[in-house]
Amino acid sequence: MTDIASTKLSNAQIAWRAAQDIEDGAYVNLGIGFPEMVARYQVEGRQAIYHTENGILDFGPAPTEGEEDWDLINAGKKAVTLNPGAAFFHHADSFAMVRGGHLDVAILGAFEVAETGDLANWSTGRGGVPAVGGAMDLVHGAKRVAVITDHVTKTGAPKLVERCSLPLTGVACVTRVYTSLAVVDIEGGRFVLREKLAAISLGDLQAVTGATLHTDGPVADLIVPEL
Amino acid sequence: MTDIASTKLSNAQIAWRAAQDIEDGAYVNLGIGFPEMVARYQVEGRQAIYHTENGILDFGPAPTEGEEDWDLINAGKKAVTLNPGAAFFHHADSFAMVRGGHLDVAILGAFEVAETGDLANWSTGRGGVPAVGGAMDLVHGAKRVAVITDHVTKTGAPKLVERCSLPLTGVACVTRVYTSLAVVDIEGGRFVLREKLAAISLGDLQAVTGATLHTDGPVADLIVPEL
Amino acid sequence: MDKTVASPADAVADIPDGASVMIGGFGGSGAPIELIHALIDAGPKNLTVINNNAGNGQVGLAAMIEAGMVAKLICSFPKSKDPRAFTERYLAGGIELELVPQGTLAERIRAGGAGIPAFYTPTSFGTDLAQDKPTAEFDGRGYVQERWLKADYSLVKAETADRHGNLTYRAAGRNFGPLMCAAAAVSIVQATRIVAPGEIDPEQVVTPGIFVKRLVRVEAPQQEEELNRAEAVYP
Amino acid sequence: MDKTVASPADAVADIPDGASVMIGGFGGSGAPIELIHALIDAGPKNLTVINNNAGNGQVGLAAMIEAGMVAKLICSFPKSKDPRAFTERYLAGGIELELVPQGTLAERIRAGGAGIPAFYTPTSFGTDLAQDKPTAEFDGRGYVQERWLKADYSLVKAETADRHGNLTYRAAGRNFGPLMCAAAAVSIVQATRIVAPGEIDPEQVVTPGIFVKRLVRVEAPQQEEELNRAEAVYP
Repeated sequence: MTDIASTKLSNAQIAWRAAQDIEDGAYVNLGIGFPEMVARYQVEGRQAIYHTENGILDFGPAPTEGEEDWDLINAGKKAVTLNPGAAFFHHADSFAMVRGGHLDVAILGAFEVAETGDLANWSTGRGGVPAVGGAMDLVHGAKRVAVITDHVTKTGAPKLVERCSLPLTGVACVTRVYTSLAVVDIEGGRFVLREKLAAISLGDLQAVTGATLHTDGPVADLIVPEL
Repeated sequence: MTDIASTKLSNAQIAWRAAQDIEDGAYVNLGIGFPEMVARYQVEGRQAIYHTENGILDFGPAPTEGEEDWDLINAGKKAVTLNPGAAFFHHADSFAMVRGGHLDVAILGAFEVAETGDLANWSTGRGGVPAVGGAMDLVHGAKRVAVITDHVTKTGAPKLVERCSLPLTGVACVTRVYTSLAVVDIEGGRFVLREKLAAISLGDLQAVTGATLHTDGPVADLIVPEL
Repeated sequence: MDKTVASPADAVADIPDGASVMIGGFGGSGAPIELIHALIDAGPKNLTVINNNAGNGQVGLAAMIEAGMVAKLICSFPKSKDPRAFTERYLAGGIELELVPQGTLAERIRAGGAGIPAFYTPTSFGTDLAQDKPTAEFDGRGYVQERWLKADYSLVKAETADRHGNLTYRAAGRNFGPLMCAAAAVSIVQATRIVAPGEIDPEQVVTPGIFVKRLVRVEAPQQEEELNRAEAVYP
Repeated sequence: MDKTVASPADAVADIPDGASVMIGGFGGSGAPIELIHALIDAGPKNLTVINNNAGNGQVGLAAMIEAGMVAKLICSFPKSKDPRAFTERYLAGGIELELVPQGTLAERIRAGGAGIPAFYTPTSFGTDLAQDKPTAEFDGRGYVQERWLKADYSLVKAETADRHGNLTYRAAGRNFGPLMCAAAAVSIVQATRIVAPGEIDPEQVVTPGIFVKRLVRVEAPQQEEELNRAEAVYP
């Protein structure tokens, strides 16, 4: 059996792979935390426009330290800059963009993704202080909702499952999952394997996946650069 | 019996009387046509701010002929000017002001007003091309909905009635009616007479009114200037 | 990113027979005359048009109705100084009318762009225009349920656009523009000026570019009211 | 017409025990620190606060919670770098939390200001946050019915105001401001500058004055994030 820990992609590599599917001119929302990394790997020659829930379209990277304007932040409350063509708007207009189907892609993290497209990414269900933010809005409305995630949890449990065990963020909303081992589409309530690392066998991949991986045509090698 | 035709107030005088009740600082919407006349008689020393459904707050009188900007019009599609402090906004925001209870007063015309506060002012029910515009929105949300109207129709029929016979604009929405003969409040499903022309007796006024005029305290003389 | 197309004709060329088309403007204020006239030249039939009014005179929407392109009109006030194009067809049974209170029309279009499939409003409760609509009581008051309104296309007149589609408007010409840009699958905007991204202050953008699909420059746009006062006829 | 009052203390003086208070801001961006601190000085108890978050550090909303003034919080994300004021009270059962998805929170407030008592949204359908809420199907998809949110007061930070209450904001500090001005019976706005009517271009007004009840000038407003980085404590 493959040593998954030494084979798997880094978060940067997962983000890079997800970035390859963002088309020129796309309006994109990246969830706070890990998904924000996708912006770093925007494909040369393509221009994506990033939306943040708190009311900016077309923001750019963080300013240099000491140059922050704390009224100019993203949904993760990190300081950002503006690109030429940026716009400010209030929260209701911002979520009109989200719910109204105006974003081309939303890329989110996950605790669990089910073969039904259900996503759990907001609550571990273990008590403490619950906090949802914009996650439940983002899973509805974007033309394409994708997840980037390690293929398994820190304890090795599958994150791609038949049914989510944690509180749901949304029902039947995810259509593609970029993991540390594979690229998997969700179609008709099934996981359909599109790409996998060449170093891992289909059997080994299935062994760390909590639901059946279907194939529908050839499975490509998941090839990413060193990063 | 009093000769109503020679005694009654002119439209300008009805508008003048309605204007006396507009408080300093009030946000006001005047229906298109006759109600627009109320703005001419704004009480000296008071400042009202006029709202028009098509997206202007604090517009002023018509420009001189030849100076019209046809992108700067009111809901009646007449050219207007701007006062200092004016603002433009889109139609959804404009009707948020209307429905959301932000206007202090809306003053509208009427075909019929019922003692229940029901208003009919948009359709004669006789076929032709129906057109409603903002009338049905205006009757909901303004803190005070008042009507200005001749006391009777051109054929002498009462316009203040027990129940409207024409298609309704709104249910239980009008709270005061300024007519050519009287000022009548609507309270608890009853017409309550507040002011009447001194020259007309209560009996004669009741005779041209389609529902019982109640009194609740003294009835003042309706006194207006020559205009 | 550059959303500019070469001409009004190019901008509307793919609007097919049977499409739903929102058209901005309140009366002549904000009416995208050049886009409407380009659509008349293209000549698709059997359109459903959403506009506050029903045209005036013999230009713009009135000319479009006169050309027999409009099967159904959704509007609040199908009257004007010279409404003959609509009135004649309507009274002859040649055009379907869905009459919607003005604020409800605006809110339905806003809902269409905002992903809100239905909402409740006090407007029209207890009137003929609420017939056959679901109603509900909230906190002791009656309300009517209204559905969102979306369209395949919208035609909107803006003042300044940048190439990403950020827009400003001119005076009360703003009216339905921001709402219709958001509520149509393909929003088509004519602007007096098209500038480089960054030339509109981000604080002053009225319609963010995400709501705009196509832009076309119309440097000296015609004003419907002025055309009508000159008794213009299109085509 | 002049909506200006003399000081933040005057602006919030009549907010009584048990009031509902919307507070603008997303994290520290747009947080009306001076108005919040004036409210802490005034000290009403048993308040229901509506804000996107639940405070950070020991200033602003966090200090208000620490002062024991907040009985209930309606928010989307009660976490921050230093959320101890809320967290401790919440885990001890000393504060009620109504958790609302962020877009639903914004839309409920917008509905409150716009006279829309209820609407349907896809957000939260099929999740724990939709428990006990009415649902409906439109065009084959499930939606949750949400109610408007209004408040007795709102505290909002603007950039420039004119004396009639027309407002502009600063960058992403705009966030909930325009919505909360409209949704509160008494909206209270602090602005860096208060100018004469006419000095804000009518095209650039973000919040029209009709939505604003009281204005107070706070010439050099504090920024919550900067206060927290300096480890400030209020009072």
